[in-house]
Amino acid sequence: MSFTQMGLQNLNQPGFDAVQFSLMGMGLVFGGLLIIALYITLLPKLLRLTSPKPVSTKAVTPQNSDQEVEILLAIATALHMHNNFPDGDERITWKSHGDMDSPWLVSGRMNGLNSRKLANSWSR
Amino acid sequence: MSFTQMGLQNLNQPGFDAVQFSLMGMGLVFGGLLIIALYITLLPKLLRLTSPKPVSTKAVTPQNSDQEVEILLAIATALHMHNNFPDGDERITWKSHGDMDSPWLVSGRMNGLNSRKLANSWSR
Amino acid sequence: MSFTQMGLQNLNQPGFDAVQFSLMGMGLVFGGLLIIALYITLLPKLLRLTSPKPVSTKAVTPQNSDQEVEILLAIATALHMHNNFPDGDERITWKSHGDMDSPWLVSGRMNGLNSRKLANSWSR
Amino acid sequence: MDLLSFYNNSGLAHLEWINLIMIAVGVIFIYLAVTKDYEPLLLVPIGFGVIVGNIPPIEGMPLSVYAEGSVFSYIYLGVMKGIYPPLIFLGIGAMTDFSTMLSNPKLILLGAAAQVGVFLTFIGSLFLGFTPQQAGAIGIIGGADGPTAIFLSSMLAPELLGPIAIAAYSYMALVPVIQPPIMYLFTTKKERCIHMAPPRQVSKKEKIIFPIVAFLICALIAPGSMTLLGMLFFGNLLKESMVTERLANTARNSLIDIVTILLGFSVGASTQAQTFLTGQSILIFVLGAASFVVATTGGILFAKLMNLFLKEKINPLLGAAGVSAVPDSARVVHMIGLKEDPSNFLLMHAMAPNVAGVIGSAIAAGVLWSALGTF
Amino acid sequence: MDLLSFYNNSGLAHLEWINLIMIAVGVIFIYLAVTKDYEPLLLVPIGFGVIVGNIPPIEGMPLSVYAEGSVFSYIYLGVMKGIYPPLIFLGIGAMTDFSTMLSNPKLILLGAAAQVGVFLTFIGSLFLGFTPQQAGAIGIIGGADGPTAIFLSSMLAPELLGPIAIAAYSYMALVPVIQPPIMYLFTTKKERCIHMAPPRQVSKKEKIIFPIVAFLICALIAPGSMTLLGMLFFGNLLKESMVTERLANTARNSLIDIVTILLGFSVGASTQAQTFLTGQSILIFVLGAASFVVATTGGILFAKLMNLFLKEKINPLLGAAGVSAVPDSARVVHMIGLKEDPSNFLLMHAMAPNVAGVIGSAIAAGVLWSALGTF
Amino acid sequence: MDLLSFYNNSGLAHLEWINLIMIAVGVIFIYLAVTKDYEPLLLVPIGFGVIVGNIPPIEGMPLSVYAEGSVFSYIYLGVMKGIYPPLIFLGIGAMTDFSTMLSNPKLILLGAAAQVGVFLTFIGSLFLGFTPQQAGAIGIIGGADGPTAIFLSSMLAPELLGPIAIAAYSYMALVPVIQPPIMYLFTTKKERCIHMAPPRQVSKKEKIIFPIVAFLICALIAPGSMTLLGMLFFGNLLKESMVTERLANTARNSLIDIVTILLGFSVGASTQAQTFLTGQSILIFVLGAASFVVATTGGILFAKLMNLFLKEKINPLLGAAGVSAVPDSARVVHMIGLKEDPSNFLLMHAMAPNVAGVIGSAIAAGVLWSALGTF
Ligand code: NA
Ligand code: NA
Ligand code: NA
Repeated sequence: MSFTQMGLQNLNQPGFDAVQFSLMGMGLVFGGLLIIALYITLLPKLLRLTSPKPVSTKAVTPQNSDQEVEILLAIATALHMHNNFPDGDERITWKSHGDMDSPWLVSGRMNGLNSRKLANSWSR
Repeated sequence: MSFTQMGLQNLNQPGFDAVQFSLMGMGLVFGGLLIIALYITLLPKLLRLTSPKPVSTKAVTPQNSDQEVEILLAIATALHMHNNFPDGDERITWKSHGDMDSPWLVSGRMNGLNSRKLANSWSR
Repeated sequence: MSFTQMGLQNLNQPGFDAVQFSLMGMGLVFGGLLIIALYITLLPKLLRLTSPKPVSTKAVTPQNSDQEVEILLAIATALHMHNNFPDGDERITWKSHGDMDSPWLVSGRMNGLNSRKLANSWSR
Repeated sequence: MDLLSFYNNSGLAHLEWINLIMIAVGVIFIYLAVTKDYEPLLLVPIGFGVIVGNIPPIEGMPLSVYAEGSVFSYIYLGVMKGIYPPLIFLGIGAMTDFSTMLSNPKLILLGAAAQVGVFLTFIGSLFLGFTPQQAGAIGIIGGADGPTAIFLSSMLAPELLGPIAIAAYSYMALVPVIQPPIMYLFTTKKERCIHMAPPRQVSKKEKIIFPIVAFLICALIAPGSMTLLGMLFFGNLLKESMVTERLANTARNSLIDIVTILLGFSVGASTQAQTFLTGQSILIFVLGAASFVVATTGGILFAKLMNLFLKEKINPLLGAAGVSAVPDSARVVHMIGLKEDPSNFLLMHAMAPNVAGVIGSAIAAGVLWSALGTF
Repeated sequence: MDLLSFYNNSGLAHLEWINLIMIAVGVIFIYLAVTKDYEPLLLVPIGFGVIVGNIPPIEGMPLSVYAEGSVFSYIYLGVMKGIYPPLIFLGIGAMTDFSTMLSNPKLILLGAAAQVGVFLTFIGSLFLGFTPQQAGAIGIIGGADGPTAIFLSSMLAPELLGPIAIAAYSYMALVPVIQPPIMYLFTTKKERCIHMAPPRQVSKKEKIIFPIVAFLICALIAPGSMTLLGMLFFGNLLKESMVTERLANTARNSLIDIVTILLGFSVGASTQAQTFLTGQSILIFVLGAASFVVATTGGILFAKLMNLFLKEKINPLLGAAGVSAVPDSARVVHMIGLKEDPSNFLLMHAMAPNVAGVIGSAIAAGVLWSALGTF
Repeated sequence: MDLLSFYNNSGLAHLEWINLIMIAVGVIFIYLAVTKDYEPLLLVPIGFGVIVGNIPPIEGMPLSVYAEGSVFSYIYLGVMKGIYPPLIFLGIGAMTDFSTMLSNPKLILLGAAAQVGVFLTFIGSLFLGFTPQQAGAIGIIGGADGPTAIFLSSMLAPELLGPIAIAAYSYMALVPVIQPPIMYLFTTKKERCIHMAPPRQVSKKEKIIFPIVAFLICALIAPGSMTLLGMLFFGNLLKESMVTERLANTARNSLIDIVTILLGFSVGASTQAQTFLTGQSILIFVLGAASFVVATTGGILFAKLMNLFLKEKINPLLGAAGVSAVPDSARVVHMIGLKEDPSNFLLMHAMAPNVAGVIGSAIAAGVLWSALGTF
């Protein structure tokens, strides 16, 4: 770069029109963000279409009772461990951050485990 | 290295006098730490010179009242957010370590923000 | 790889009998884990042999009184620091995770330090 | 520099339908992770990586993991050079508690038995015409251990690394789907109800000595397992020595997290449809599935075999946990046991064959590597 | 090996007054960070780096970032190869909450409008005689995004990386000084008092789907933005998926901190006065300042333009937040609003154009890179 | 591919008794760390590394730190290129509080005096026939600072890096064994009972300015110390500036932990008996021990010399803390003082010469490097 090269001729080099390019670039930036804005506007409507409301109210009760059973199982597991694994610091997963290991934490995980629904059908 | 080469002649190779070098090296270590020691001794006196005492007592009152206003603004912001952003977990900065996000934390940040004095003069 | 090369002949290439190799590989896996299993079975017995029981009961009392002295020394150090180092945030080690620095933490470390037994004999 | 050249430089112009298929696969991975909680720590990074990897890059620009000098290629180096897997093993070692295994050494053998899947798949792959090196790398999918599979592939058959890694992680995520039917097929209700005695308490000393001795045993038998198991047992020593707690803590948190993010993402991004969607890849997926089935079966049947000789019977469900896939296969065992008898708690017992399976797979990888890598 | 040769090997012997100027600049950076709290996470590392980089190194010894084999040169590699910026974007993604943007998509356009600064500066730089590649790298200073500026410079004009990076970070730190006068100039008191309606609540599902779709849109339009935006949205997915919380946590803490330390320090250390203090650098600083002013103005004026068509008016101050400089420009908007009317809380609303501005700059960088990188 | 070739590929076939000796050394390191708490953060990684490094690798397979392309060789790169030591210094800086030093600058000179060990050992090594470069690297063992020793060896005499690093860390761990007899030998009971006045409080400003000015002084005198001290003082500035707390926190936790793990392990793994157990290594250990003794003596005697001129006497035990070995030698001083007089608390006072010793060693390393590296 040197100032001797300063001038408008720099903006229109062979095969490269800087002004036209800048307009197009600005257009792409606007275009991209505009499409995102449109998508964001439409998404909630789309989501409302795909998930009919009544389902959610219907699902509450069975899931709750399901959850209750699982919580009971989890508590049972936790107590069992507390009684039979006096060490108490077995790690069975690496999902938690930090280093707390109590039977209750294990219980929480058990609960999470159950909610995986365990492969759909054999377990009935 | 081999033991056949052992001997005092190693200490005075052409262009390299090991003893003289060691003395100078030791001198540099002493010199460096000595200058640091001197600097440390002088600094508090220098700092006392540059910051005249009366200023600090004078500054207390206005700053306090300033601070009060800012704390009030910060609390107002916090309450506003608590009421209007039920999600409550917007992150507006990445300065804090850990992952606590309460309106009160935001309030703390607001406060810090105000104390930047916001570019000196346009604001009034 | 191409399916034209599919066939049993692949299992017995010159200098490489895949079935024999697999059997040996499986044997090594079993062998390794078997030795580990044997070692685990024998270790507790070995440990019991090397550490005669009476020692442990004998050692309890002196260690305790030792520990008491050390705890007292540690508390003394902690109090001393609390009184004389109002800054309170000198770090004297980098063993702890997290950033808590109270005189009591220092006390804990002092205690740990004493329990090193300080090189066996000069100290008395 | 007109509109056309802009369009030609865009991704839209070069997007093929096979890229769209792969992007859909990436979305499905993320969906499974989010809704089913299948191995989310792996499926989310891999899934997003698959999406990124299937955006058509601009010719001549360093964008993809395969383009020299691109940022993604630098991240992918840790995969290609086999650096990430040992670091993940370091973290796993620092979070694994070997107590149950130490208190019930019999269960270790279940972790050995499940490795039969590795060698049978190796033979199957050879039969189908893969080279011995490729066959070894495919076989290790049956080890059900992602880092081990990636490590061995990078050493023996880097050209298959993508499909092997994806197959290994997919099936690990699908363990709760794949294993239960096999477990029901090969066990009776009575067997599934067998209770295990609570294990004895393990002393601190045993726990500290274990990683050192276990490393020596494995590394002297199969030096090829030195890299993975060296790191695994090193991490475990950091944990058990009690005096290096802060190192163990960093190894099992920041360090393993950082490596997991980079490994998952870049493995995913290496699955460009144009090179990934081949007959070979499909074959690898089929072989991988077979390998998982064989391994699970092997573990269960070996437990039943042991029961012929043992007075105190082993619950054969525990055999299924021998495939590794820590800790998911242990969890599956626990859940099946619990459904059968709500007072039958197998989780801790299943951790023994589970971690033994990790060691077993690493030994198998070492054996395959040393035999085939210097072939 | 006499006193003279010792002196000749010391830094004192080779210290020039231009080094002293740069050391003073480094001290000022640190002073501003400590006393004014201007972007301390960047100014402290850069400031200390500037001091280190201006100690005259010994000839023939690997000390400076430019000396082959020096430790600093290895740290600087992450800057030169463009590796640090995407990793920082990963962390930023893992700490960014896009809710406000999702709840008020109109505000996104303000983040687009502010990018006009990028392209006008590009043209200005060309006019002044910089090569197209250099002009593109200088233009992106107006994106007000340090990592983006470093990334594009390293790809298009590595010879200008130092001044461009320092200019970008300096102006980002000075946002509370630069923006307010412009904001007062182009808005009326009535406009500054416009209140924004509280945004609607955004569902979990929308938040999870957003990073995936937004990435696809941006990357297909401008594949050159794939590296930065891939990482940004990957980090955000780790955060929003809820099942990879530990990975998101590491990405936005240890990982981004480590990279910030190394990037800031080595960028600072690359500013040896002998190569840094040139007419070119001064020109770049002037262009950068102009770029910030144009970008701020562009955002504000576009907001006023939108108000001509909207029933529910936008507070045009929000336009100033479109330049990025997250989160400082949003804070400035909030404070100006608050001073005008103590019940006018703009912070959360300003976050929408603020993060949109980050995406906009990355798209602009992608466009510039793909057009000029293959020129 | 028969049993014999399996055996030949195993580690057992190639294990020599010298490997067993080294494995025993590794076990002893771990034993000392666990039972005596001697520098466990270093001895555990090094010890396990020594064990791993002495498993005979398979010929032609990339396993050991010296094998091109092996994972361990990539980890070892950070040692060979001198990258790890400065990063460790960054973390140490971020955890070091220089207040006591700032409040009692006289004690700094004790940290200088102890460096006499460095230069006497340098002369001794030259006398024994080592090259000047090797002698310099051996001398720095007397600096009692592991990272400094590794850094200088990697620059001056990479062929001796293993023994020098092991010697430095061993003696640092053995400080509670080596120093007390010397301390009793050269001090009277009355001297050991001297109480130190509580130090004055140091202002925030002093603490922030200190790292900048101290860096400038050291780097201008000995630019060769720029790399280590630049990072040390940079870390300290991150800590003291108060506005970059999260960076300081990461530097002194995750970052230093990760580097410590990788450095310790790979330094340990570089000690293959076949190349490590030589007469040279034994000589280095002897010289290292002498170096520690001389350094301790130097510090103590210099304190006594200063007492001839000072009104307020210094407890000469503090001189022993001048050797560095932070914070162990300060602890030893504290304990000896406490045993002599249960109301004599020297710990905080000992930290002043202790950290000054770190700076002194780094300056000495810089001087040696610049003189011998360009020889
Ligand atoms: Na396995
Ligand atoms: Na921007
Ligand atoms: Na020292």
